Amino acid sequence: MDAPRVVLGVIGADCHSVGNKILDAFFSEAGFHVVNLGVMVSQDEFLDAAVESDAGAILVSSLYGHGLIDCEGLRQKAVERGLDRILLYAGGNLVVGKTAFEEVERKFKAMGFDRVFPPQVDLAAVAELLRKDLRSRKN
Amino acid sequence: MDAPRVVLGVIGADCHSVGNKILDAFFSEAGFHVVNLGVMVSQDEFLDAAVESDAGAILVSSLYGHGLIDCEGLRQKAVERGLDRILLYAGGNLVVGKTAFEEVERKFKAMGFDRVFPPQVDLAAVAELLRKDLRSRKN
Amino acid sequence: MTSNRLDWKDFLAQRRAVLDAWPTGRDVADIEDGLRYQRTIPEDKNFAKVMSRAKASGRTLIQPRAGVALIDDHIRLLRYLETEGTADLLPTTIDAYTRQNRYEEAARGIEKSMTAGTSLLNGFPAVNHGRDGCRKVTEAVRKPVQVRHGTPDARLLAEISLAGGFTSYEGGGISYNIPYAKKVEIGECLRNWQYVDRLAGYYEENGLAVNREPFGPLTGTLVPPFISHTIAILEGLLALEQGVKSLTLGYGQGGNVLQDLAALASLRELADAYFREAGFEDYDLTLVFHQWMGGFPEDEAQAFSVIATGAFVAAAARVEKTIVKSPHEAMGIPTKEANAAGLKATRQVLSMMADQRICADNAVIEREKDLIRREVGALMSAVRTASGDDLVQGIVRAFAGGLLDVPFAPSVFNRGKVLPVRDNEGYIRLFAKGSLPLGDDITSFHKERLQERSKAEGRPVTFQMVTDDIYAISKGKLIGRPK
Amino acid sequence: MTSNRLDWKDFLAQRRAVLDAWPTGRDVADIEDGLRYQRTIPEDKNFAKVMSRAKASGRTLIQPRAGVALIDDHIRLLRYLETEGTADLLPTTIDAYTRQNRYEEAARGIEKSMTAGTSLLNGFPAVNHGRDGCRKVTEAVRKPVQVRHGTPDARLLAEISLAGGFTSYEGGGISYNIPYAKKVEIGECLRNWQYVDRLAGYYEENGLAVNREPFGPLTGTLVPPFISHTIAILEGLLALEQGVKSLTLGYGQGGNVLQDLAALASLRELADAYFREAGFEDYDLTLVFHQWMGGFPEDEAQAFSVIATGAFVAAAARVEKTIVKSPHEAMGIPTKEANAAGLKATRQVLSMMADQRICADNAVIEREKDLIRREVGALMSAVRTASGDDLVQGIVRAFAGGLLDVPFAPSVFNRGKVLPVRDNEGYIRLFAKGSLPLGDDITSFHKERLQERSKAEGRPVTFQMVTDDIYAISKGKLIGRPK
Ligand code: B12
Ligand code: B12
Repeated sequence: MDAPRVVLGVIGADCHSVGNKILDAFFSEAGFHVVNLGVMVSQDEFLDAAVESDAGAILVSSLYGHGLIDCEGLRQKAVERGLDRILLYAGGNLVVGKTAFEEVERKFKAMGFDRVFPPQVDLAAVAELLRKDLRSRKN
Repeated sequence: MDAPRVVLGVIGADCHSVGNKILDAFFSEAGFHVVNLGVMVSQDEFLDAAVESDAGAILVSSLYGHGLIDCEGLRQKAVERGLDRILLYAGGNLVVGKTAFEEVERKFKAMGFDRVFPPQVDLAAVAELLRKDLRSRKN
Repeated sequence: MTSNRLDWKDFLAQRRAVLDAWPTGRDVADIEDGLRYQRTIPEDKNFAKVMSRAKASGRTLIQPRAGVALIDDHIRLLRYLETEGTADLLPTTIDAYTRQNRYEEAARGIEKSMTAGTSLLNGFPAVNHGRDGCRKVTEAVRKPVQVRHGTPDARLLAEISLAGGFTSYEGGGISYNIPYAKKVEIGECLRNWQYVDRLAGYYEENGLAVNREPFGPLTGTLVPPFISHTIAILEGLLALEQGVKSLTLGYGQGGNVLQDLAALASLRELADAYFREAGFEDYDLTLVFHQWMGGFPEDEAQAFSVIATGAFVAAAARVEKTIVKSPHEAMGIPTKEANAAGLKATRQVLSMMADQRICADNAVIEREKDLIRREVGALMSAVRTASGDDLVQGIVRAFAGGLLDVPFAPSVFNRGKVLPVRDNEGYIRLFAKGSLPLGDDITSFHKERLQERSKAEGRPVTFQMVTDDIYAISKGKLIGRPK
Repeated sequence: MTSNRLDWKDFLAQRRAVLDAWPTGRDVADIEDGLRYQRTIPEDKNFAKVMSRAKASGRTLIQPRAGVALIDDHIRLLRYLETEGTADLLPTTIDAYTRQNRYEEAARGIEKSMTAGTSLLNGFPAVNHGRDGCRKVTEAVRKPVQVRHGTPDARLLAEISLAGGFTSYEGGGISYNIPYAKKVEIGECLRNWQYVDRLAGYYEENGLAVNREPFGPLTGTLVPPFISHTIAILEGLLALEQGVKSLTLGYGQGGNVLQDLAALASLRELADAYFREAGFEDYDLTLVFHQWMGGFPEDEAQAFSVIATGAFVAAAARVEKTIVKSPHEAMGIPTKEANAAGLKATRQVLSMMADQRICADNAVIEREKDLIRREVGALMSAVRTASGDDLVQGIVRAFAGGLLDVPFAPSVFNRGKVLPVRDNEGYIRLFAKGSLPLGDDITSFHKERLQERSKAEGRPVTFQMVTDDIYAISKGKLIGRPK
């Protein structure tokens, strides 16, 4: 069986590259095929890569605070590009300022993200969820 | 003119002696005649000393948290002892736990204290008030 | 040197009167019951064993202060501190009425706390709650629990709490009198503490390790290391005489890092030297470092930094235990959250510094260690001369003559003529030495250092400078400079 | 050595295009207007002067990071930080769109922030607010204000903010590219920064002191001192070439106290040596120490302790300035209260340590200083060889060849082959040296130290160990040990 394919990147004008390198190493190690776009990735670049690689999920990072502005409309664009069933995950310091995570989660789910994660998330648990979500999308 | 007389002490089973020594030195320096009873002073000892020395004010310290229990009834007892016009000041860490000072003040004023002070009070300002209060009591 | 061990028959005779002082004393009448109960306590809940292990592994354990009026609340508090706060060792801080053996007032405090729905006592009234109340507490938690108090006559509290499953008992006949009481006669107090130590020694004789910890910081306010060291060593000797084996000596942060490091290193060395000289060999010595015991800044961010500097010294000195303050210190007894915050802040520094070796081979530390050694030597030999063959009498005479003198203490049996002040680098020195039997070499060193500061500040050394230093840390400085 | 100074005519020609990039550029078209305005700024609001005074008096100044979308909110924030937070120096942190010259997006951010009633930008969009917006800010406060950003092409921002009354400007052609950008060509970026430095130099020529501060910490993540030092010195040389006089070089806390102290001492010594060797004499060098720039613990009590350890090093090293983190660091841009808390915590440690001399004459510090000196020497001479007589070209070639390489950086022009990891005492060492031109003596020292850790932990040095170290401080440790 092929390794499940995911696209990874840090959205917008965000340069935080450390977490991105760790996520790449972690998900690769965990058996995913990771297409890592690095930092400063536009919505279009995410979607292009997802189309090209036939990925099942896009893992969006945003650390620098502009997550709300940068992620707005990504779900709609994905649908327009025919990526109806693609999973959208978001993680990092998604909004400006220390904010209750529930509120952040609500906002990002309202924008069409399937799952939202705080910076301290346990990556093993994420890999678990991702595998599960990918399987159920397949059916 | 004679130096105004005040009784000073730490009430109850309270052993905190450092502030007491400083208060003694400060008010003496500031021109008061201080009758310092030290630590672990009972209500009766305070009143006895006030009667004996014909003091205009009693400065009660409580640091250790039992201030509410220890100070209850002091005003009534003072009245019983004929000290109708004596000033009662309280200062220190008057209750158990970090508490809004307004609340502490309210409680101690309800018990008949004339003025109530937090630990960080500026002593020069207190001396000022004390002098003023003593003068107005005289009339 | 064990000649002064309290005679067992006398102990038992005294015991009857002790247990009669309050109804809960009856529950511990059978002394064997306490032993039987302690035998059921697993090793990793035994304070002495856990301290010993920390020593072997070079770890610094963290312990908060905490105690509230009611049993269930107290258990909730301790559980929170061991889980959320990651405390290695737990306390049970006793309320101030119990410390004065005022059990009726403690009873009233319990009642009032029940109706108020919050603790109106500043600690846990263990005597009133009795043996079974204590067992409920010590059984409810996973970590070893120590009684922390400040009780001049702590015999009944010791009986009840040891039978109640506590495995460590703080205090001593000097350190729980001079800073904590006003009119308690020193000889009487020391004899009451011989009882406590004898009780702990009895547990030891029966194979049950009980940790004993004299209270190092005394008044917590600019106490020069040699004064608290001398008292710690004397209390250590008194405890060893009664059969105590697990001994933790303490020192409170002074604020100058090098002086603190010198103090901790010399405390360990000097205690060992004096104990061995007195013929003791079979004991287990560990150290506790108290984060700054004087007035704290009101601002919580600043308080966190005072806590962190203390943790830093604890880490650098590799003490076995540090007692942790909270960001609420200046304001009142901490909430459980504030208490846990102090623990977590301390843990962070300790962990970050755990593998680092800073300030090793420092010439200034050696200079200060040598000074402390000579200062302690002077006081110890004066006490020895005053003692003849009875250390208790010697201590009584030493206080009466001002050969021992604790700054700012409330006791009328303490001369109170010694005044400390910081020098120009923040070392705690003597401004007034009272009658302390220090040689000229020592006093002139202190004087020189103070002249340096006096010159730098352009003012003479006076009580105002002492006052300024007392306030300094609470106002964000180490040294109380003018302006 | 001033041969590479940007020709003034070329500068002016370039200037027109720079100012055309956004409408607010027009307001600063008259370069003399900026000079006139800066002449009205009093000495104690001039960043360069205040840094210089700190150096003379041995004080460590404190500065936060802060910036929000709207002018009035930003002023309120800065005022709060200088009063409640007692900041000595103020920042204006620029938002991330402006940093990428995306002024339209910044404009949208301003609008959205206005309707949201809260800042949706992560900084102050100074270009959009223009010269007069900047003057409103710098006039509203009592302390000197610096622009802090991370902008590869920072020419327009420099023009507007210097004319707007800012007296210090952070950044450099390497330090604001490699960690902050992905596809910005190094030579182009360096030339744009020559423009910025030339502008600052022009102010200096006209008697107006402008402080310049290359960004020391780079990616803030386990950067070995010699890598950031080499880059700081190169950026210093480039700035001096353009006429900059007031230069503040930076270094980010690594976490091992002795390594950090060695790094700070050697940064000052090495920079001076290289600058003098290059023929510069008339400059004013000061140091800035950044509190831990990597991932912070989420828990605020733990965060306070990370802040305090940083403050401790700043105090011990007697740097002129320390940049302060807040207890919110791990979570998001701090509220003004959290930001002030970080400042107050830092102030407390600095004040308590101000008169203490710890870690003086430490042999380990000397060992590390010597190591850093040799490491920086190796890199500098490789860059020099690559340079011929054009340092810009040398730096471009050095990055292309991996002679310079910043760990974890996002830039595609950075090789990214260097991997740092901590040794068994927490010193940051090299696990993979990539193509860094280090001699065998140096690399074998690194290797030995890592073997020690590998042995202690019973596992090989791998990327997992690096990852563990990246997480370590945020999880309460210095070293990411297994289990
Ligand atoms: C040093 C100290 C001790 C020393 C005292 C030594 C001694 N004999 O003096 C030791 C270690 C022995 C000790 C013991 C205890 N302490 Co204590 N101690 C402190 C500490 C750290 C500093 C006190 C001090 O000396 N400050 C310096 C002096 C100059 O300031 P001050 O005492 O506040 O006095 C000034 C002001 O309050 C004001 N003031 C005081 N009275 C008055 C009156 C008037 C009229 C006016 C105008 C002003 C005024 O002016 C004074 C001079 O500036 C404080 C916390 C803190 N402040 O940081 C806790 C603190 C007071 N202690 C506390 C407690 C609970 C205890 C204990 C019960 C033990 C325990 N559970 O931890 C025992 C008390 C036993 C007993 N019987 O009293 C609590 C009180 C809690 C509360 N109120 O909620 C505090 C606040 C610590 C805490 N946060 O838990 N303590
Ligand atoms: C190091 C750092 C920098 C370095 C980055 C170097 C580099 N190129 O990587 C430098 C100094 C250059 C920098 C710059 C800036 N930074 Co910065 N930075 C940090 C810091 C301290 C650590 C980040 C880090 O590397 N952490 C370690 C890695 C391993 O963790 P991580 O990045 O969080 O990633 C993990 C998780 O978030 C999660 N995750 C991330 N994405 C995703 C996605 C999915 C799907 C999942 C499941 C999980 C997941 O898994 C990752 C791996 O464990 C953080 C604060 C902190 N965390 O303590 C601030 C922080 C992220 N930075 C911040 C800001 C604002 C900036 C700046 C705008 C400058 C400023 N105003 O201060 C600029 C950004 C410019 C730009 N164009 O982006 C803010 C963001 C604020 C907010 N969201 O409210 C933070 C939170 C600091 C703060 N409290 O103000 N920064």
